[in-house]
Amino acid sequence: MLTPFETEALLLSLKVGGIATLGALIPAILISYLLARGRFPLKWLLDGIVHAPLVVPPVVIGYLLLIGLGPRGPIGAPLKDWFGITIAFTWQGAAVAAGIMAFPLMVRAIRLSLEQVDMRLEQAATTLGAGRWDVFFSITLPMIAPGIVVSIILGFARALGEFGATITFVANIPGETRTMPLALYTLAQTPGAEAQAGRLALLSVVVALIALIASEVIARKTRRAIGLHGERAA
Amino acid sequence: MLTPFETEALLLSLKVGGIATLGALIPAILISYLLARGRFPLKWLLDGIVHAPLVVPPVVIGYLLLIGLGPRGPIGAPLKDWFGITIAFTWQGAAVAAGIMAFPLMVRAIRLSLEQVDMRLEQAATTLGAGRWDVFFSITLPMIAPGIVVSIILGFARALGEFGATITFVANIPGETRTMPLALYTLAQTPGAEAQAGRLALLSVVVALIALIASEVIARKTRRAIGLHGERAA
Amino acid sequence: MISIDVKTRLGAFTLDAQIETGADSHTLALYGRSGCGKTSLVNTVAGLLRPDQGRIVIGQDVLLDSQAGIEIPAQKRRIGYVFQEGRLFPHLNVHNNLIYGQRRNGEGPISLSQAVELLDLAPLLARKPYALSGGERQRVAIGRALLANPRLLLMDEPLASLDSHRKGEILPFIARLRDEIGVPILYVSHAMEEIAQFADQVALMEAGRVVAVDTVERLTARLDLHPLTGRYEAGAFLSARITEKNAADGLMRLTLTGGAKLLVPMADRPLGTEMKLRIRARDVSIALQEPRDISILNRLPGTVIDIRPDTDGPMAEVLIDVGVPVWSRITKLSASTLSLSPGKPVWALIKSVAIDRTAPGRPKPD
Amino acid sequence: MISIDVKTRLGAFTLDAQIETGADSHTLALYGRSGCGKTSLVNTVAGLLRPDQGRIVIGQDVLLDSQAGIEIPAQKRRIGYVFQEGRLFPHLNVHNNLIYGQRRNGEGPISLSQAVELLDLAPLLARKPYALSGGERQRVAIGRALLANPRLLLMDEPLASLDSHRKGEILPFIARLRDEIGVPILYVSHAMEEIAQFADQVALMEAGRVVAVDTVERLTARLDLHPLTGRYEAGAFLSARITEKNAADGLMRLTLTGGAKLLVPMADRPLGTEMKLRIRARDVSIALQEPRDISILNRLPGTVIDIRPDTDGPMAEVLIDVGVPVWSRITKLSASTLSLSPGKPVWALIKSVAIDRTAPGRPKPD
Amino acid sequence: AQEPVRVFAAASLTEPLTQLLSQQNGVDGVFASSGTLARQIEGGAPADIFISANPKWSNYLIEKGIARPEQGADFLRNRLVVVSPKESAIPLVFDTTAGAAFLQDRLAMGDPDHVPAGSYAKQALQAIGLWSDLDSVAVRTANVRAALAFVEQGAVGYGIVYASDATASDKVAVVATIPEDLHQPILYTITLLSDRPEAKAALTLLQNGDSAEVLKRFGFQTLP
Ligand SMILES: Nc1ncnc2c1ncn2[C@@H]1O[C@H](COP(=O)(O)OP(=O)(O)OP(=O)(O)O)[C@@H](O)[C@H]1O
Ligand SMILES: Nc1ncnc2c1ncn2[C@@H]1O[C@H](COP(=O)(O)OP(=O)(O)OP(=O)(O)O)[C@@H](O)[C@H]1O
Ligand SMILES: [Mg+2]
Ligand SMILES: [Mg+2]
Repeated sequence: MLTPFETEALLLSLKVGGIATLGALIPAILISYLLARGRFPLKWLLDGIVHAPLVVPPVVIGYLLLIGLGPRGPIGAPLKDWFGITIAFTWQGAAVAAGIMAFPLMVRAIRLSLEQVDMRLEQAATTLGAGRWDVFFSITLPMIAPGIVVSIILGFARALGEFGATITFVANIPGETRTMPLALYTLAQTPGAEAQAGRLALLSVVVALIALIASEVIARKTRRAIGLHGERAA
Repeated sequence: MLTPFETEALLLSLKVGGIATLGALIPAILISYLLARGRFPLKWLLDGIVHAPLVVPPVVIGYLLLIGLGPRGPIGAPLKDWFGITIAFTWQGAAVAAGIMAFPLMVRAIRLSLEQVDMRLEQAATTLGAGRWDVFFSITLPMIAPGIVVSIILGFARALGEFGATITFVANIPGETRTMPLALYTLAQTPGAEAQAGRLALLSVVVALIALIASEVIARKTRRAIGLHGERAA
Repeated sequence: MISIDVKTRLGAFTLDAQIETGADSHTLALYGRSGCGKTSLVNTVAGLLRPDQGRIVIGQDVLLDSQAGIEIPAQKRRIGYVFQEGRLFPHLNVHNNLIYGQRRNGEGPISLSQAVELLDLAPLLARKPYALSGGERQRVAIGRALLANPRLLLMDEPLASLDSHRKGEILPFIARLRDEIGVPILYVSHAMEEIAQFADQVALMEAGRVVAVDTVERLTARLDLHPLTGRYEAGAFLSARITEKNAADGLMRLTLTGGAKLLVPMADRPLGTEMKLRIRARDVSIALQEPRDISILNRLPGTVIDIRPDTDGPMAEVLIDVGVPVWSRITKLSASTLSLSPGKPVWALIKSVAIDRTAPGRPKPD
Repeated sequence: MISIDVKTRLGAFTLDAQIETGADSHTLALYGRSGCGKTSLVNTVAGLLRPDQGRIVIGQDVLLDSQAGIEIPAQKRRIGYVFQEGRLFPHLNVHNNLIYGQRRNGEGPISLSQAVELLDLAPLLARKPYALSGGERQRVAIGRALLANPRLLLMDEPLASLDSHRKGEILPFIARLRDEIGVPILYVSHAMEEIAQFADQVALMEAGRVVAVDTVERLTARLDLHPLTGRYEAGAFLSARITEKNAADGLMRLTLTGGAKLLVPMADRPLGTEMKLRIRARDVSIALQEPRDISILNRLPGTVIDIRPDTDGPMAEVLIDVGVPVWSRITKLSASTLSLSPGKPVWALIKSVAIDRTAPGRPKPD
Repeated sequence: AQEPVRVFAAASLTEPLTQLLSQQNGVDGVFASSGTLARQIEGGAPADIFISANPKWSNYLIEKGIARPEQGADFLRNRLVVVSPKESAIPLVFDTTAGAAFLQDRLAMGDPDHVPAGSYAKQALQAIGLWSDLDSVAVRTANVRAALAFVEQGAVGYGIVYASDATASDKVAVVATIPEDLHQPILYTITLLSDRPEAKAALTLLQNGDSAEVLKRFGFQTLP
């Protein structure tokens, strides 16, 4: 059904998108918590940095990644020299780019959920002997589960669709960094390859749709688990 | 402080981003409501279509827009012939592209808020004689105000940063469609213009930051207005 | 007239309730243990819980008839519902919470200023619900329901966290609302005293079923229901007419149906008004002769009808006919000391203060 | 010993409360009108509301001393707080709600199965809070607090929406907890009866201030506080010792401090136990001679100390010395008919059922 | 106001054209990749002149019936060079011997599937027999500028770019010039798309001697 070209791009995209999303999740939760609850100087700056990948064209982000994480970049060079890790031109680099582009979306979704958590429940947990982290894990985190599900689906979808930063940072290396959008771009730039391009576009939408439907199911279960469902039915 | 080139791009970006966001807002609210509350066949399909711009690379979206809304497209042609309206290659077209790209983010933020609204309050309003729409405007909408603020800021940021769909659909026409990301692209194509490109990138971040800070202030006020603030302090 | 017949399931819980009140019954109280289904039943009347099948008729209005395919939507039912958990709108201040229903259903018999005064809400009008105390929230919720120009009041433990002082102010007001405007009321309460004060009939619920619907008088008098109504509450509910307004220093004289007379604190009601009295069994003592030089003013001659000793504990209940039946709760020791037996002539001693003077009663149209 | 001195502002409301209880006082009740600041005060003790300045000491533990810079964080205070609005964790089922505190503070004197049985929660354990009725939620909230192995219980109207039957089960249990394990309790309630049943002292609050801290007995006896405590509640609280366990059919004999003897229903307490009794003024009648052939068993000779007629209404309160002072509430008419005046010898007639037999009392260590 | 004349031009011409057009009133440059531009023109874009970096795309428009063959003309030529980061630049010979270096320090080039410079580079690499080795390791970029950027950043050791790009950058050095006979001629075509006199005037101006001077300065060879 799928051509080898499509299969390769699909599997690579899933790998890159999945790892990007999972890798961004914990930092996204932490940063959202900081932004939603913390009070510290330069909070606005952190907020701005987190949002930057949304505002700045992806190509610029890719270029900045190249400068910073490239083999001669201030971060990339030590990584390479000390640990032998190269990120540029590898699928790991594609995941980094996708993760960074997905990051602001993920933070926003989680933060929105966090800000709607009833803090009186957290207080109740505190009186029952739960410390700050304990409250977070036993109360806050379960309560924001719907936001986390949304953040994962948004992040994954964005990572799947990521093109500009990826092609700029890790280029378009078949089998290594040629994810679906890059493959699609290649086809779109070729006269007469419209049909193939269309197939690939459809394939990305189908993949996203499957992820989406899965996330809906999970989200519904989560809402039920945190008792939101029942409140609605009552 | 700003060069005329920068000013032009900045003003155009603000216009395009602003109109895109505002234009997408009402449909986003309606669609979120449908998705969060409605039960109808093919809901998953609507969900998928809404998310498509997130997953499919922007260039593809731009290309589809060009095919559909271009002066020779099946929608663009009648628009032009009957009403004399041309969208492609105009700033209006840029706004359409930006709006479509921002749409899934806006829907997601609003929907997340909607799903956390305590439906018992809506029931209470119903018993007090409020019909469906009345409940929506008097209870639901105020309660999801934080989500709407987030949706606007996400949408605006995404619209500001929109590049791929824009350059494909409306081209990079100076003064008409050359928004900041496109101007940035132009500079990036010019060797030695890194400094200028950097200035422009910074400018977009600053604009987004200002919008962001404004949105934070509004969000805080909104949360207080819907009584979330107090619950937290209590 | 309130007629309810609904059947529905909530998880493992089954609500299967039939209630049919008398034609002139305007206040129905729901009474029963926690979890017996009171709130669920009220929700079906409100239209918030759609029963699997059922029929609900309040007065002339058919709210639901699943067989006939009638279902008035909740917003058309013109209900003033005081929810068990408040449900104030958090984004509206107290003033806007109060007028929410009024705006939609039109101004009713109660004006905003009346409600504000009754519920003492003036200093709170500009505040958001989060800045209210528990009792303040409850008062706002009551005000919101009263102002909604309702044709039916649903009140789910509306006075639970109010002090007795305030209860004493609010309850008579609601009773007056019912009497003057004829708004039927469905009232959930755990306090039989509250119920007695103004409900015409009580539906006693247990595990999703209605085990009895009757007047408060008859229901609390039924010994077999004591496990549900609570023994403490046993007593007699009597009707009486004001026959002398100023019998003595702040007292008035009532004549019971049977002709017996009682002295009670004066109420602001015209001569001839029918009143509802409650005489608790524990407030009635028994003597064999009329005692002299005693502070108890109401001493009624009668005869013992029945004696029912508790199966456990030292107490017994004695039913005395003083023209009307009155319950007395005394020790078994006293019963045997006085050698009480059916037919024996006795004096029932009733402290006047024990008479439920707050009962607002209702002026009969005749 | 509970010592509180806090000052803080909430919007326009100022809380400025000083409370100092006796050294052997383990239960402090907060009583006062809606909005007077009870919940706010409890929140400062819980550590959820940081007062602008203050000092809070419970027993040996200094929870807060803003001058000394001491502030134990809420999670270290080992509190069992029953919130006025429940605050169950919506994402946890009843079982996990119950053990939330226990898991963190270790198993305390009450086991899960004990709490489940007392509060009748067994059929609810697997349910989420949304599927509970109002009263069920409240019971879970009580269970959660009791199981948290608390060194201090804060209870903000914990029994508000429970039926009297359940109240009668839960309250003595909590009292026993206090007596056997010595957990101090801060208890908010609108029901003086509840308070009387187990609070050593009551802090009477009004508009953010504590106007009086005293024993329930003395507080309800103070006529000047009647506008706050409610007239209905007037009565005397007495201490008595069980001196005869099986005086008659299900009755036992108590001896009051002054030597007078009373017959009351038997309680499951050893001979010699000190008990707390409450005799409501409205349950005490007065006779000039000892009446014969009457069902009232407790007839105590005494002398009138004082007569206080109400300023409005037909009633008067009479203080009688029967070895200890006892209040009686009668009509002014009776007072004049019997020509009562200070010094006059009278008989106080007390229906045995009127004695608060549920008062759990406390076995004195001596 | 009069609609400006719009010159849709390949992105590689951004700088010289911007300079040339700034001297004319009412003429705007619109830059993107040739493929994108061609599709936009096909979709009805208000283009008066199309300058493609590849005859493929001007032919595409002719096939689609949007441009007539007589309106097109060859415009410029360019050459391919191999560049290295300036500090590590060592001249090299563009033949099989370069293979090891390209493999080790990596080689960036436009994506041969759609970037014209990439496909020319591929032809050249094929001609010297290196492509089979490089196919899967060459860093394919979205356009030539990106390949240049990779070299400028030192992310790769070598890049194949247009001579015009190499001239413009001061961070790279040309280490080899690729013989023109190894690939199809690099031909920019210019196509007139409208009948407006202003468009014709603009076309003439772009093709005159002054313009040729400017274009030369940027590394392009003009055709007679
Ligand atoms: N966040 C706030 N802002 C302003 N005023 C507040 C706020 N929270 C509480 N108040 C006011 O403080 C007063 C005390 O509130 P508190 O909740 O302590 O009362 P309470 O004694 O517990 O009353 P209740 O018996 O009704 O629960 C009330 O008048 C209330 O309106
Ligand atoms: N969504 C639900 N799923 C399962 N069981 C439910 C649900 N909602 C309520 N119940 C159960 O239905 C029964 C009736 O609940 P309801 O709220 O009507 O009780 P209630 O009589 O109002 O009690 P209370 O006096 O405690 O408020 C309870 O046993 C409750 O546990
Ligand atoms: Mg209920
Ligand atoms: Mg309170």
